[in-house]
Amino acid sequence: MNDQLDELYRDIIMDHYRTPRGKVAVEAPDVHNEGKNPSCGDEVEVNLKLSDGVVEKVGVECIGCAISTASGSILAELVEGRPIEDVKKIAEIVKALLTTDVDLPEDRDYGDLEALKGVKQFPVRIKCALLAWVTMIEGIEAYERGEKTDAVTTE
Amino acid sequence: MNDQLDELYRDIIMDHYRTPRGKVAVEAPDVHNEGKNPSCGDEVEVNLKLSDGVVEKVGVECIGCAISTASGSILAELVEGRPIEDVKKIAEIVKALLTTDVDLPEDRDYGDLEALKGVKQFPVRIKCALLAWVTMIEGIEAYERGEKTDAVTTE
Amino acid sequence: MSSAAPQTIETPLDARRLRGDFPILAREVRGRPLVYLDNAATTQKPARVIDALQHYYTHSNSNVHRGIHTLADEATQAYEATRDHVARFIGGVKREEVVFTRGTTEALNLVANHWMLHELGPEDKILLTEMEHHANLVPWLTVAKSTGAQLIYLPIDETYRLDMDKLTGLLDETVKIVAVSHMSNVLGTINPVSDIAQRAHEVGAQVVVDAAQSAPHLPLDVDALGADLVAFSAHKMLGPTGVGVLWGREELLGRMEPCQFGGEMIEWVTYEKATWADLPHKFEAGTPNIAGVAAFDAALDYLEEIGMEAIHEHEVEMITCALDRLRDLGGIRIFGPDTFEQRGSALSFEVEGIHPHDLSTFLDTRGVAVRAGHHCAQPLHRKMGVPASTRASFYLYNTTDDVDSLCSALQEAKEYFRI
Amino acid sequence: MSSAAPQTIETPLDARRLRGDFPILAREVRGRPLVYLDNAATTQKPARVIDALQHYYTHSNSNVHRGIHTLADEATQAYEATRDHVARFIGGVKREEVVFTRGTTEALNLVANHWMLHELGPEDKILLTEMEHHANLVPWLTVAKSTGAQLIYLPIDETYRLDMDKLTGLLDETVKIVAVSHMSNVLGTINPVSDIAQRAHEVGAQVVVDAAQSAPHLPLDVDALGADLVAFSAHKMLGPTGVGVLWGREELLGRMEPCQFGGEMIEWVTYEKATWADLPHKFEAGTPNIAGVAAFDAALDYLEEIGMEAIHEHEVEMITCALDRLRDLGGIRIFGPDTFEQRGSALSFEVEGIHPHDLSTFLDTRGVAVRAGHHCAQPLHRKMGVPASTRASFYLYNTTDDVDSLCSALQEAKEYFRI
Ligand SMILES: Cc1ncc(COP(=O)(O)O)c(C=O)c1O
Ligand SMILES: Cc1ncc(COP(=O)(O)O)c(C=O)c1O
Repeated sequence: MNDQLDELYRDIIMDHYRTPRGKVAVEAPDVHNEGKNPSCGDEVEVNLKLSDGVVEKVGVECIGCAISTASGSILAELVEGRPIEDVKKIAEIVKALLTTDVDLPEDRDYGDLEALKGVKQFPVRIKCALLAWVTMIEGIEAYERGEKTDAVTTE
Repeated sequence: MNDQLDELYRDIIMDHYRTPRGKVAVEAPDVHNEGKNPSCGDEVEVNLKLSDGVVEKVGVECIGCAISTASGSILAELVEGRPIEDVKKIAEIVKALLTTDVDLPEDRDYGDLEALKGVKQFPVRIKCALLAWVTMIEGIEAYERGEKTDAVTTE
Repeated sequence: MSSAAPQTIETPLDARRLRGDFPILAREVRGRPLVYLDNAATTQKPARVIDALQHYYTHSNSNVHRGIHTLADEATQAYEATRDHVARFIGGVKREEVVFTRGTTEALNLVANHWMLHELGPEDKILLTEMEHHANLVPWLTVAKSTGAQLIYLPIDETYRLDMDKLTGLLDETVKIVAVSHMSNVLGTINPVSDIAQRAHEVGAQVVVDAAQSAPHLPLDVDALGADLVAFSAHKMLGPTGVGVLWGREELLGRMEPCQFGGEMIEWVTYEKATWADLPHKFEAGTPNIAGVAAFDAALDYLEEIGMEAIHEHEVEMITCALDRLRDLGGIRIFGPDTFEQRGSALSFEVEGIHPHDLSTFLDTRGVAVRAGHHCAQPLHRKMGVPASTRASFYLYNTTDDVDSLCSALQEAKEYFRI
Repeated sequence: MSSAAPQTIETPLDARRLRGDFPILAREVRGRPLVYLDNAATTQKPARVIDALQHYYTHSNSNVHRGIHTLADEATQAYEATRDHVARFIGGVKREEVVFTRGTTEALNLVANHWMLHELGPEDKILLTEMEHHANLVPWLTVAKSTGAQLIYLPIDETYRLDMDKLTGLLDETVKIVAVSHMSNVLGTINPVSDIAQRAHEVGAQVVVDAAQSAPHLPLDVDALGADLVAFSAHKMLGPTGVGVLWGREELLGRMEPCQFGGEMIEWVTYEKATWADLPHKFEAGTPNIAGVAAFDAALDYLEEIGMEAIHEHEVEMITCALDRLRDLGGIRIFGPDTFEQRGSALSFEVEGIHPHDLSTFLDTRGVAVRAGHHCAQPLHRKMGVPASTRASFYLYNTTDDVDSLCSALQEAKEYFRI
């Protein structure tokens, strides 16, 4: 059984969990959203500062398990410096990676994303891995519509 | 199977059904009550005219099946001319006859009551046989409390 | 314990063969083989559905949604898979639009008490038909009482169909809700719901459809029907008791207040306030009937394998045969359309001179199970001019042998009661 | 198919032998034998209950109350026999006072939404405790919001028990309702309900008891408890999902408005108005979960044969053992009384450095099913200072082997996550 566990809790994941990236305050963020997983109590806050359509600064604050925290940390690492259109594509790729049989495309480097693959063996944990990403995307969409955001839930 | 049926639909019952007794108007009744069996639509109206604690006149109006109509008719026949205390006892005896294993007591003549015994083989029909009796008793009780009566239901 | 592999069954369906799938049909009643003709009240269950319940409890029983362990996951999957299945079964709607309830009654009450109560006022009207089941009548009586809204009724004509000519006179902008049964549980009439819905929408009314009798017997496409909200019960379509469905357009369900409060349906709670979860969970507070919902999946499988078209065709055959045979018997008054067109297989009648209760008791001694009473439609019965009627209702496992048994028992009854 | 003849089991109960009655306990999870410790969420079912469902569907399935035929009678008898049984089980109350619902949540909502909504005003108070499950909290939040009534909370102290000294300061004539759980599903605390009830009655308040966690685990005598209304769920006490009970004093139930409208619950209906049937039917609109209610009878039989005293004693043994062993492990914080007095077997804890989700996933790979999260008690968790906890909860079929499995898996988890 430890095989599947080790796939889930890879060293990369545990490293992100213990020292999460992006734990920074973002002043006057353009994109701000909070997400919750009501059935287990996870919470995440995502803040993005944009400049000319590019993510200049990322802040991710997670209260949650290793998987949701690591996923938020990987997000922070991966998203900073990217054009917003690109960020949306990556989020789609994360969703596909976690909820379908497709692998990461080989077109470029996806940083530590690969490490989230092990979550699939534990279907109930998929929502943990998705929380930060869904929260960010809904924040971006609200920003694009010019709205303030409601809290998001993954369930 | 016709044995049990014949016990239920004895000639006496069918006779009461076809020519029910007590189908008379009672003017200014002392006891008046209406009963319904909501699940099947049976309705009965019982009216008693009392004089010195004795039932002087009985009116029973049934819209219902052979069993409820016959039972109402037997009631009309049996109750007329009896002291009200006696009537209450008879109603108790009818309840016991229909819902327990006891037979009619042999202390006196109970008219055609005996014919209702066959209903026990058909438990769902017991409420049909009880409708007129319950309606009468609740009417009497209300009268004794000096109240007007609500409609009664057997279910 | 496990049921046979699914078989593909040819149209027309072979009811004689299907009977073998329903264990209860092998039983005797008062010494006679059971002839079950009370399908409009509830249907019997194929072994597959009973096995699914057993499988759930012997393999995956757990509470749903809240757990991380394997059993909780399996239970959640089973529960949610049925939601997907229902969404497909009623024409391919969004899974979020499918809410599980205890049955049609709860679903219709949810609509009336938790939605319309807040949206109706004294100047508004609710249009029902004269043939509604109490479940699609009493909630509206209550709503009308508390909001001051007025109830109006589309009447039935002498052929026991809705008098559609009267619709124009009744429908105007003051009508906010049209609540109509797709098929009458007493008359068997299939109502022209898509016509009604189209005209209701023209005046801006919302259309609530009681599909308790149609979902089990007809192909159902809620979108094609033009319905806004639809209710039905699993137990009337081979599924377990205690499971029902409310389907509603996302926009409408979104506007409805939750009706119960507790676990599952909340998003966030403090000692001072709570916010609601998203659809469909906001309507599913507390532990649901998990086993029942999981087993309902097997009932839907079974219905789909046979095909809803084939089921309807089979019932048309049954009802045509039954109508003929009853006419031949004589002395029988039929409440409902006397031809098979736009008609389902609920068949209510009166044998002149025999009260329905007495008739039902007599038929029971012959093993024939029919219903006697007002079938939860008292006002309709008053309209029909009788306090009660007798109803035979057919389903996919009934055969013309059952019609024969019914008719010869009726003949015997007439002789027994010397009519 | 039929289960073994009932055996009389000696006190103390022999959990090892009882396990054989529960088919699911033989299954494996991720290659390990299942160690089921999620009993506060829902319990497993003995073969007898599963067989009862099967028996109902293969022998007596029919709709209740409305039918004259044999099957309808058998189904009604089965359904109503459980009502009698429940009435005996909770201390010998009137059968009319027992209402079947979907579960505790529906029962408590019925009380809050359909009774107190009409009897409370802005000058009134509702007293809850800080340890209520959302099902006994959110309905009251909603009632408070619509009536203007004020919610006040009896706090818990540092031993995770109700701070009874505070009761005097909170209780006065403005308190109309005291709603309290008999046993906490998070802390395991058994609350002194009869004390509370006595003092509540002195100021004229009504006492609503959430017995979801006590009915399965303790002898329950609603009258001795001094409760006015009591709610619990069959699925947490060996019974099927989708069945619950609301018991209430006749006088109170009589005053409550029906919550749903439809078949069964009406007395008389016209196109213009309806009158309600008598208790308990006025609260049971539509086709109920007949099979579930019928099978609940078998669960009650099973519990009675073992004896509720014996069950509680067994759990005291489990919890004492578990508390000892967890203390020995170290690095574990227990949320709840740390002795067995006035304590049930729900045991929530935190392993320092491991998030409950990760712990629960780890335990699952060892076959150990526990719950992780807020267990539908978010405000209590905020009070406890954690967003989530891990909960192990025991029942009559758990043994000290299960405690061993839990503890060695916890030890492994600590090593795995290098704590
Ligand atoms: C204390 C308590 N109250 C209420 C409930 C709700 O019960 P149900 O989900 O069966 O309605 C539960 C169980 O989840 C509980 O533990
Ligand atoms: C037309 C119709 N509507 C509603 C209902 C109520 O369904 P349920 O009792 O399953 O809630 C029924 C069945 O009794 C029905 O036939």
